[in-house]
This record gives sequence, C-alpha cells and structure tokens, in this order.
Amino acid sequence: MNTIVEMTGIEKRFPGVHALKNVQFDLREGEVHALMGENGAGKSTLMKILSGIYKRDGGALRINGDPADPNSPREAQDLGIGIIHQELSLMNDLTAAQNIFIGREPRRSFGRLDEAALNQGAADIFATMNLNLDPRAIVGSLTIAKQQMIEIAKALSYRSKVLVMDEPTAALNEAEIAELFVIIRQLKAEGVGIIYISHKMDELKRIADRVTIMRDGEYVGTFEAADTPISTVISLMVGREVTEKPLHVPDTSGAEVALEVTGLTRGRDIQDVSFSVKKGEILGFAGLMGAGRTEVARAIFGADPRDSGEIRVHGHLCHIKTPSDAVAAGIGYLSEDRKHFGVAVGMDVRANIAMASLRRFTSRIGVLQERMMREVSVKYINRLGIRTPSDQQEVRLLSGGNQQKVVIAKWLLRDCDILFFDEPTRGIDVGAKSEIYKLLEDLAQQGRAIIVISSELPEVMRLSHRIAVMCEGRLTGILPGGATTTQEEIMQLATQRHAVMAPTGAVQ
Amino acid sequence: QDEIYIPLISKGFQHQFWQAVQAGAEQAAEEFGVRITFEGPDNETMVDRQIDMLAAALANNPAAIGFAALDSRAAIPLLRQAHEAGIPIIAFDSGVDSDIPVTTATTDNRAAASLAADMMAEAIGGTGQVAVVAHDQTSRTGIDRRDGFLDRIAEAYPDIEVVTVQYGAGDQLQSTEVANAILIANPDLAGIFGTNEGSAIGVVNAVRERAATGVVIIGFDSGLAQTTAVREGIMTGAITQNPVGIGYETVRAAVAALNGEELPEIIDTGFFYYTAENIDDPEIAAVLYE
Amino acid sequence: MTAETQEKPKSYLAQLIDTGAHQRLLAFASLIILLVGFSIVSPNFMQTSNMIAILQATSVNGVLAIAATLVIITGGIDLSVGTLMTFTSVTAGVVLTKAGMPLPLGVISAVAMGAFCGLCSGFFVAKMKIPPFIATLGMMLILKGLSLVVSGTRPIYFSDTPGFDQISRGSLIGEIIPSVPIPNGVLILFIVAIVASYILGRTVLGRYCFALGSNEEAVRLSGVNTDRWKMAIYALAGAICGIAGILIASRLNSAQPALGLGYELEAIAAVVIGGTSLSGGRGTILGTLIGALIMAVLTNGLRVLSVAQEWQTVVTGAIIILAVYADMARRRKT
Amino acid sequence: MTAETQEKPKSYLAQLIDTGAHQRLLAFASLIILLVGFSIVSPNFMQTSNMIAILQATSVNGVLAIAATLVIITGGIDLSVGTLMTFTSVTAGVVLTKAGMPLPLGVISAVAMGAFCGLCSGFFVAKMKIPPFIATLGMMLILKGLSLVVSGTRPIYFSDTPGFDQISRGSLIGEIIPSVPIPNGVLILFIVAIVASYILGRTVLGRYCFALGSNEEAVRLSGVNTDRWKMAIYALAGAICGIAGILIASRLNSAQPALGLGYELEAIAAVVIGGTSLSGGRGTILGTLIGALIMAVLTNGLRVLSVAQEWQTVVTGAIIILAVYADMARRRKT
Ligand SMILES: Nc1ncnc2c1ncn2[C@@H]1O[C@H](COP(=O)(O)OP(=O)(O)OP(=O)(O)O)[C@@H](O)[C@H]1O
Ligand SMILES: Nc1ncnc2c1ncn2[C@@H]1O[C@H](COP(=O)(O)OP(=O)(O)OP(=O)(O)O)[C@@H](O)[C@H]1O
Ligand SMILES: [Mg+2]
Ligand SMILES: [Mg+2]
Repeated sequence: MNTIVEMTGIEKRFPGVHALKNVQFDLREGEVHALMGENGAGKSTLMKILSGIYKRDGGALRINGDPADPNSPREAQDLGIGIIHQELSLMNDLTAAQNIFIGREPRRSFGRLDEAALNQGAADIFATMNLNLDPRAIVGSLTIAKQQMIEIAKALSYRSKVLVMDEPTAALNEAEIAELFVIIRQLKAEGVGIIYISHKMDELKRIADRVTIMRDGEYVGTFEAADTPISTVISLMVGREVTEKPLHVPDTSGAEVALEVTGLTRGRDIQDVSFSVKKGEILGFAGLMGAGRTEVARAIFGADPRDSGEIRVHGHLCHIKTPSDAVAAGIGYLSEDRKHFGVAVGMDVRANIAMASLRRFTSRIGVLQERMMREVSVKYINRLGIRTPSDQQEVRLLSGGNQQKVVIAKWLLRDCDILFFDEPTRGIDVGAKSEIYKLLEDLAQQGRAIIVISSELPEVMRLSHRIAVMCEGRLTGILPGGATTTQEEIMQLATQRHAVMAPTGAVQ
Repeated sequence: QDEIYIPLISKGFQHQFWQAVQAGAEQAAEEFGVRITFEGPDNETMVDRQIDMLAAALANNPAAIGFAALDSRAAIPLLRQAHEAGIPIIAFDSGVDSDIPVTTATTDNRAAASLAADMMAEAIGGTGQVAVVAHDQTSRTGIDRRDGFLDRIAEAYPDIEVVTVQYGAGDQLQSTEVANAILIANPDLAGIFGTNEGSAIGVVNAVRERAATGVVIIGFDSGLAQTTAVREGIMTGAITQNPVGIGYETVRAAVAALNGEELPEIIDTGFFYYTAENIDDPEIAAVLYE
Repeated sequence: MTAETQEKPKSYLAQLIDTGAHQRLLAFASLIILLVGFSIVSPNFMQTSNMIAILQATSVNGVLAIAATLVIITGGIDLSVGTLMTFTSVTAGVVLTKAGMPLPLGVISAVAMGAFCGLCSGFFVAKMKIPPFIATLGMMLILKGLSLVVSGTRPIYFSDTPGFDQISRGSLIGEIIPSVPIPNGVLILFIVAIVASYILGRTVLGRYCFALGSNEEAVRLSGVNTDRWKMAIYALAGAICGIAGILIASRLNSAQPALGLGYELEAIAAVVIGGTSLSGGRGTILGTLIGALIMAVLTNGLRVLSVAQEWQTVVTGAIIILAVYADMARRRKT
Repeated sequence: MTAETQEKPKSYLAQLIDTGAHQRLLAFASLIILLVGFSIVSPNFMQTSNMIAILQATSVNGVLAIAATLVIITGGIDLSVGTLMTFTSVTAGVVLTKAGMPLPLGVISAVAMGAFCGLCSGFFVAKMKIPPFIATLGMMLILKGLSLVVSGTRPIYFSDTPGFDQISRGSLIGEIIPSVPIPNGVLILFIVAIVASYILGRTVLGRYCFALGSNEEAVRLSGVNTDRWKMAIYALAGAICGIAGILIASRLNSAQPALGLGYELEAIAAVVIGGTSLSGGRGTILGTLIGALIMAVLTNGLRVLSVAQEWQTVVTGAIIILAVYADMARRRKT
C-alpha cells in the first residue's frame, strides 16, 4: 500500500499555546487511520494544517511523496484532500443541495444555475448514503445530526483521495453511525485514505486499521488497531488508567418527586408526554434521531412554546414561559448545540462559566465581582480539566471538547435542583467523560434530579436509574435502569411507531 | 364642495423663515376664506421629493397652487399639466423658468445680499478680511445670497478680501463649528456674513465661544436669537426679507387669479436692513418674526 | 429509502410568485390595508392619476432599494446608493451635455460608472477588509463631493438631449393602452426587479449572494473565491444605482449634484420592511418592492389627506413599526 | 493541564488604559497622524483655542456615539439618537421655559424623557421582536415629528433660565486652571465616557450587553431575562441621548426642533471607526471616543485649511476609509 500523506516534525504555535510539538503522521491508501487524543491534544489543528486552513510553523508535508504546501482550502482540494470539520460550517439559509455543491454548482450558459441537476446530484449522494433527506430542505431548520450528514455528503461529493473526518459521529446515533461505516468501508475499497477522529472508543475496533495517539500536542505513537487493546489506547491518551465503576441504582422509592410533567404536547413534535423524576435520581432519555427528546427538554425549559401540559416542580404547578422562569424554578438545561445555544464564542471562558449565575457575583448596585468569578472559574477549569491558557481566553479559541466542558461548568456552577443534560459528552474525551459521569452521579447523590438525553445507548445505560424511551414525539415507555435492561428492549421501544400501538406514556 | 383649496409647496417647512411664510399665507387664507395647506421637503436638495409633493397636491383637485421651486426647471412638466387643467400657478420665493406661473411673489436675494455687502463694507471701514458662512452650496437662495455678496465686494470694494466661503447647511451647530474654524484660521478677520438664520446664529455662537472681539457680523433673516443679537450689538445688523408678506401675497395673488384679475409679473415683497437703531420701527418690526 | 423524489419543478414565474406570495403575505397585507384605508378616508386617493404618482414616486427609491437588497443579502450594507445615484446622473449629464454624446452613450456611461464605483466599494470591503458600513460611508462622502466637483456645483440640464426626459416620464404602455399611462420609469423599476430577482434566484452570482450572507467563512472553506464574488455583487448593485441615476435625471430633466443624501436610509428601510434581514442570508426582491411601495403609499396618502407635516412624520414612523410588527408576528406563528 | 494561575489582577484604571491602548493603538495612531499633519500644514491649527474648539465640537457627537456604542454592542443599531437628542432638548425647553421649572428639573426631565423613549425602542426590539433598524428608524421619525409638535415648530430659547448656557459653555476647569479653559461640555463628555466604560466593563448590565451581542440565544437559554436587559440597555442609551440633548441645547442656548437628522450616521460612523463591530459582541468606549475625535479633527482641520467644501467631503470620505483600513491591517497582523 502506498503512503499518500506523510507529515513529519510539524510545529504549530498559537498565542499562549504550543499546540503541536514535532508531530508526525502518515496515511496509506485505502486505510482508516484513527487519530486519538484528549480534548485539546491538537488533533483538529493537525488536520487543519493538512487541509490548508492553518499554516504550519515548522515541519514537512508530503503528498504522494511530493512536498506540498497547501495555502488554502482550495489548494488542498486540488491536492485531493477533503475534510469534514468538527464544527459544522454550513450556510444555514441555503438548502442541503446548495450547501453540498457550493462553489461547484452545475451551470448553464451565462452563469445560470441548473437547479434540477443540483438537486438530483444531492439526491444521488443521499441515496448512496442511504439517507432520507430532501435536497431542498433549508439547512438551518434541520437537526444537527442531519446537518452533520450534509457535511459528510459534501465531503464525499469531492471524491477526494484523502478524507479527513473530524468527529463525524459526535452528533449521530447508532443507526446513522452504522450507515456511515458502510460508506467508509466502501471508500476504503476504492483506495481512499481516511483519517478518522473520534472520542467514541468502540469505533476504533469497528473501523480503524491503524491508530495514532497524541497527547498535549505531542506524538505518542502509531499502532495496529487490531493488536492494541482499548485500555492501552486510553492510558496512552490520558496518561493514566481510566476505571469505570459499574452503575449502582439507588433506591429512590421514598424520595420526593422533584419534577413532574403531565400531558406535554406541542404539535407533532411532542405528543402527550408525561413523566416524573425524583430527587437523587438520574433519568435517561433514549431514542432515535428526531424522536423529540430535545423538544421535550426545550418545552419544559420554556425555550419553545408548548400547546398544553403541566409542569410541577416539587409538587407546585409552575407556569414556565421563558428559560428565565425555568431557571428561577430551579430547572437548568444544557443544550445539545453548543455553538448556537451553549457558549458565547466571542467571550472569555470566565464570562461563559458565570453566564447563568451572574447574580451571585454582583454587588447590590450591579457591579461585577471579577475576583470571585475568577476563583470560581479557575476551580471549574481544574475540576473539569479544561485546557485553556487562562480563564480569559476567548472560548472560540478552545478545542471543541473544551468548549463543551465550559458549558457543563456553567450549569454546574448554576447549581439547579433539576438539570437537563442534552448530549452532555458530545465531543468529550474518554478520560473527561468518566469525570463527568462521576460529577452527574455526585449531583444525584446530593439530591438533585438529573435528566440525561443521549444518543449513545451505552451512555444512557451506564448512567440512568430509569430509562425513558421516545419515538416520534411520544414517550413509548420507561424501563428500569441497571443490568436488567438490554439494548434490545430499548431499541424496541425506540422504534415503536405510531401504527403499532397507542402511546403508553406511563406515569408512575 | 365649493371650498377653495390652495396647496402651497415650499422649499422647506421646519425653518423659521418658512414658518413665517406659512403664517402669512394662513393670514391671507382666513381673510379670503380659502383653505390652504403648506408643505416642503426636509432640505433644499430634495428636488424630486418636492415634485412628489406637487403630484400629491394635484390629486386633491386644487383651485390654484403656490409653488416655491427648488429647481426652476425640473418641475415644469407637472406644472404644465396643472396649467393645462386650468389651475393657476403662483410662484413664490424664487421664480420658475417659464411663463406658466401667473405671477411670482419674491424677494431679490441677490440685491439683498449686495446690500449686506455694502453694510459690511461700511461697518469695517472699507478694508480688511471678511468671510461668508453660507447655508447651501446649490440651492437658489444659497447661491444668490453668496454671489450677491461676493460680486458686490469684488466690484465695489477692492480693499476687502473675502478669505473663505464655507457652508454649514443652515444647521446652527454645524454653522457654529464652521465659524469657529474660520475664526481660528483667520485671526485678523474683520467681518463675517451669515446667509440665513441658522448660519448667522452659528456665527454669533462661535464669536461668543471664542470671545472674539472686533468681528463684524452681518446676518440674514430674523428670529428671536438674531434680533436679540442685533439688540445686544453682537450682530451689527441683518437683512430681512418679508416672509410673512411673501406668504400673504402668494395666497392673495392666487385668489385674484381665480377671480380673473390681472396680475403683475413680479410681486416684489422687498427686503430691509435692520440694526439696533431701527429694529423697533413699525415698518421693520412688521417684517421680523420670532 | 432515498430522498422523496420531488414534484416536477415549477416554472420560474410560478416559483417567484409562490415563494414571494407566501413569504411576504403580511407585508403585502399591510400594503393592502394602507391602500384600502386611504381610499376610504379620502375620495381623491384612489384615482388613476394618483396611483400613477405613487408608482412614479416609488420608481427611484425602488431601484435603489433593489441595489441595497443585493448588498444586504451578502450581509453587508450600502450607504452610498443615494450619492452614487447622483454621481451617475452627473456623469450622464457631463457625457450628454458637456461632451455632446448621443443618448445611449449617456445611459451606458451612467451604468458603467455605477458599476465601477460599486466595484470600488466592493474592493474596499472584500480586499481591504473594511467593514461595509465604513467602506460605503466613505464612498458616500467621496461621491457626494465628486458630484459637486464634476458638475461645478450646479445642475446640469438635459434640455439639449431630446427624448431624455421620456426615459422616465414617457409611457410606452400608455401608447398601447391609453387608459393606463404607466410611466416608463415604473416599467423600468419592474424590469430591474424581475432581472434582479432572476439573478438572485437563478444564477451563480445570486447563489453566492445568499451564501456569503449565510456563512462567509464556510463558503471560503469550500474553496470559493469569495472576494471576487463579493466585488461582483457590489458592482452589480452599483450598476443598478446607475439606472436609478438615469431615472432621476430623466424625471428632473437635470442632474442635481446636491441630491442623494438621506436616500440611503429610505432605501434600506424599504429593504427591511420587505422582510430582508440586515444580518444577511435571506431576502427577496418582491419584498423590497412591497416595502418601497408601502413607504410611497404612506407618504402620498398622508399628503393627500393633508395631514399636518409634523404629524405625517410621526404617523409614518408609527406605521412602519406596526407594519413590520405585523409581519414579524405572523412569521413567528409559522 | 489546568489554567496557569494569572498574574494578580490589574487595577481597573490600568486595565482600561491597557486593553484600550493596545486594542486601539492604530485608530489612535490615525488620530495622531491627522493632528500632526494638520499642524504642519496650517500654523493656526495647533493652538490651544483650536484644540478646545475641536473638543467642544466632539462633545455632542461623542455623547451620541457613546449611546450608539451600547446599543451596537448588543448587536442592534440606534438610528434615533439624533432626533431623540432633539426631543429631549425640546422637553427641557418646555419644562424650563414654558412651565418655568428650576434648572435641575429641566435636566432631569430631559434625561428621564431620553430613558423613556429609549425604553420604548427597547420594548419594540425586545418584546415586539422588531429588528432594531426598523424600531429605531420608526422612533427617529416619531421623535422628529413630536419635537416639532411639542415645540410648535419653533425654537425654544432659554434666555429666562440663567446659567443654562453655562452647562456646556462654562468652564469649571478653566476656573481652577485658567490656562486650560476646557468647556464643561467636554468635561461632561469625558464623565459620560468613563461612566459608560465602567458600566460596560464592570457591571452586570455591561456584561449582558456584550453577551447579547455575542450570542443572544445562548444567554436566553442560560436563564437570563434577555428582554429585560435589552430594554435596560436601550433605556440607558436613551438617557445618554438626553444628556446630549442638554449639551446641545445649552450650547445653542435654545432647543432647535428641526435639528437632529443625519446626526445618527455621524454617531454610528464614530463608533465603527473606533473599532466596534456592527455585528455586536465587541467594542470599547475609548475607541468610540477616538473615532469621534478623528471625525472632529478631520472636519475642523479641513475647514481651518479652507479647503473647498466639495473637496472637504471627498477627503473626509477617503480618510475615514484609510483610517479604518490601517486599523484593520494592524489587527489582522496579530
Ligand atoms: N486559533 C487558535 N488560537 C489559539 N489557540 C488555539 C487555536 N486553535 C486551537 N487552539 C488551541 O490548540 C490546542 C489544540 O486544539 P485542537 O482543536 O487541535 O484540539 P483537539 O485535539 O481537536 O481537541 P478536541 O478533541 O476537543 O476537538 C487547544 O489547546 C486549543 O485551545
Ligand atoms: N430548528 C428546527 N426547526 C424545525 N424542526 C426541527 C428543528 N429542530 C428539530 N426539529 C424537528 O423536531 C423533531 C425532533 O427534534 P430532535 O431531532 O432534536 O429530537 P431528539 O430526540 O432530540 O433527537 P436528536 O437525537 O437529534 O437529539 C424532528 O422531527 C426534527 O426534524
Ligand atoms: Mg478537535
Ligand atoms: Mg436532541
């Protein structure tokens, strides 16, 4: 097999951060080469250098043996390098097909667009991906998962020789991941080299041929994926052993009900959803993409209007119309879309962490107490291991996973009694993930009610004391947590379509 | 409806000058039992807006129209349309380059400014540097007053040097800054001519702020601030037109035209030079407005 | 399970009307309400001649607003539309009157000068990375001054160019159907609107217009030469301002060098009332047209009602807010 | 792998100067270049009295620009600053002259009226979800009309309120240090700047100002009552316009109801020249102050040089573009 990409001695510095120190990497034709490392290890930076977005400060890059120096995304494309970015970079006001073919629109004379060919082209790509999506759908109105699929479709449409996938599955669920892997195997067979970045360890075994591990901007080593146990990879990444405690389901039968939702309805997205969470309990929400879990959380939180439904907090009926009502009632919601709803990327880490709790850091006349904020934010930076040169770094400059940790810190600091975590570990590395699981368990132990929405079944099963399953806007059932519940049981409820049976929406 | 309706389209409406014209027109309207409306664009550059106003006025089936053209030729097609519909047009303030208007009620701005030049020369003793703060570079009145002053100086007073002409848009604040800069740049300045109310007040403000002594100010138009400045002696004197008279004569001429009376080609409403001495003369007081 | 196959694509016109109509229904409703309201209150309002006066009054602002729409969709703003219009009319004046060229050359020179000045603004924005607000503010001042310089601070009359005033004032339609003497100026407005709408919806240039306003960085990362396209869009907007320059010059039968300041706000207002977002990425020409009409109807109606001028201003302000509120409220519902 | 612990926090003033100075170095450099340039060309330029005239000329536009800065940082825009200033000066005129109240009450009424009108704009934007451009454009027209209505379309003179003209023209500093007779108007500008800067940098209100401009939805989902804060910011901006209203009324010793149109563009230009982004989320008061000074120096310098008016405009446009270009070029380097 030919080596198509060869990077040696790569250096990159940002103000205050030495992001890459003498890093090497190589990619062969027709292989999937996984790039692993903690949040902020430098994976995305390395790939941005490869794809012409950043200029390297030092080192050499060879493509097919020839020295190359792509200075713009365009030049990288011409060298046959395509990339799916970690952060979605789509034009929200345009349709799916228009996004995919931006810059390469099928044209007729005088710069006229051939819209039919454009949509057909997109439909063809979607067909090969086994994706059910209208090429004319406006991207901004789609869920992140679908947006992610569009990014993938766009990258595929370039027919690159080298395809970089920076956390393509962070927003996808099991079924979609399976589809993606089918595509990857197909590309492999065509001789495309794929660089694959992910924090989902199981994917390593399923798809990768080789794995390169990075730590703190340095190259650690390259191994055959088949011969290397996951635990070795993890300890090389994190620099220590990560031990997973098994789930212990506490007995909450005597506990007070913290949140009770009855008959929550909004159009077709949410249909008569009722459930309750007790103090000290972690309720997991499972379901396929578009099942409506996010919508339920947003409706309870007052972020979206609802048609009907009652919300009781500690037994009292609450009229929640806006998120500020919800927070006042002690409900917090960590959004799944950190870029749009989670962080203010232009502001610094400290300001973001304090955002939901400013009142606590404000004197009576409205003056902010920066010192207190600094102490607290440094505390959370340490506790969550947020990799940042200082708490005054703009969030925009952090790696994706570290941005996610900032959002988590914001809600931990806010200290709500009832906390919704929507995809809390999206893009977070294994080490930090287990830290966050511990944090959630601690919060529950302190008597808070935690609701975790996650598209990763193992995560739901690892955390939940009870598991609520949704399908097409209905709550199809609530299963007990712990070892007694199997993935199959959850999947069965998650695919229980309306035609099969009426909603069971069990209130316990 | 046998009510006689006469819309007046002026060059502006929020300035004191135009308010005084309106007052005169309303006075005549009451006297002759006609209904008038008075309208003008925000500033004197908006030629096309004035034409839109004329078009809207025509929609209301007026008996006659009073019109102060921002551009003497641009409105001719619409005026012709009105003329053909048998609506008499009375021009006021400045003329229209055509024989459509039955008469024009106006002041000779050039002659008025030339009188200002004479008064300026007299006040500074026929020699020295003077400057002009004008209100507009392109409007008819702005050009006439500036050129009337400049031409008279050039022709009759060889020892007077006009060092600069600058424009403050008739905005008091902007004219203040303009006059400030002129005073700074020309420490030996003997006099400044302000070509309308806003410009003149601006000059007065600047002279006050700079505590500049010995600068002769000649103004134009009236208004409380200007008459006060004249009384206090900060402003040597000012030219005033007879805006109330312009408004009055316009409406009166319109009524006369409707009655089939013969009208002179020009109704000259006159202008006056006032100083602290003659400001309270009944003849002068009648044409000043607050 | 592939994407559902679409119904067969609609004709362009059908699509134009359809997306327009359903998206802009309420701005349109505001317009109708205004028209009906004024007709009830004043019998003189709903005359053919007054309707034509309204359309005539819309023509210049409408064309400027179309130019502004293009730039606003890219996420920029163009403050120079008003003075650029003036500058192009002065250009035509110099070419026709001072140089004595034939009429078509005058028109072409105005449009070309508009495109060139637009290109300059585009260069400042795209290549020099100056925020559009400042680049076009600077351009606005430069062109205001240059108009005065080139014309010698006095109007240039087209009395020697027979037929020039017919460009806007004549009525081709009126010659065919004498009962609807719609002036050519209005015809030109609609032609410009249709062409601009076609460009926006159907050409690469239009596509990049929306794409740039949506997420410029993403477009750049896709390997598109964003600078070049941006400059092209500003140049196109400039050329459209050149058409506005010809329209206003023809209407006044003269190039008025001091005109133009303040027109930019009115044009942008029409754009925003028409539902185009100042943050870019979305907008329609039809909406802009309706926005411009709303403003013209409002101004004309209040005048025909002889409302005192200071109250005209107050009412205009209030109705603009209400019209946009109604539109917003409807859009939030869906 | 934690954040390195910071150096000890700087004092507020040190921080103000520091972040300001290093961020705004080049806009500042443009200012210096202009000052030096004009001094070389005209010996009359660099006099104390002219410097004071420039500062005096900055005062009104500077205060308006500070108000505009607050709103722009939230991602909005305020077109009503100019006519709101006028309306508050008329308010003060009515309270002082027509109602004969004592001077402090006049000042308070102007500021309160400013805050109230700002609150209305804020309500339109936050609660009625009207785009800021339209909400404040409507407000601009409403206030322009109301100023004329309330004043009866004529100036209100403060001749009966002794000391009123001293608010802007008098010089407290000059009484203490006779050689630097800086007028109170300038002093007030600096006080407003310092207070606004403090509010932006050190209070919750300021924090939300930036946060709203940065990502409003994220702030709302953090449980913050964004509507209320937004309204508070518009109200604060309105109150600052009230101060500008007092300043201009005092300077002209009269409330001029027809003034104010066009002042909004000048204020926004100062803000943008000062490096505040129209897309919100970032900006400094110091930058705005420098922006306003650049504009005042430019206008004054060209006038002192007696450059022909039409060329003044051209040169102003060109220099604004260049100044911002220099600033951009520097910022891209870092
Ligand atoms: N433009 C930038 N300016 C300053 N620092 C940067 C910039 N881009 C990245 N960094 C820093 O470089 C380091 C590496 O970031 P990178 O995005 O490559 O991490 P990553 O390995 O992709 O992490 P994640 O798994 O969280 O996505 C981080 O500490 C990050 O804060
Ligand atoms: N911004 C939006 N505009 C229109 N429809 C939306 C939007 N966001 C979500 N939807 C729709 O709402 C439904 C449920 O949303 P969503 O996919 O977020 O649910 P979920 O169960 O949280 O799934 P996910 O696994 O994607 O988080 C879907 O039909 C989706 O298409
Ligand atoms: Mg990354
Ligand atoms: Mg979701």
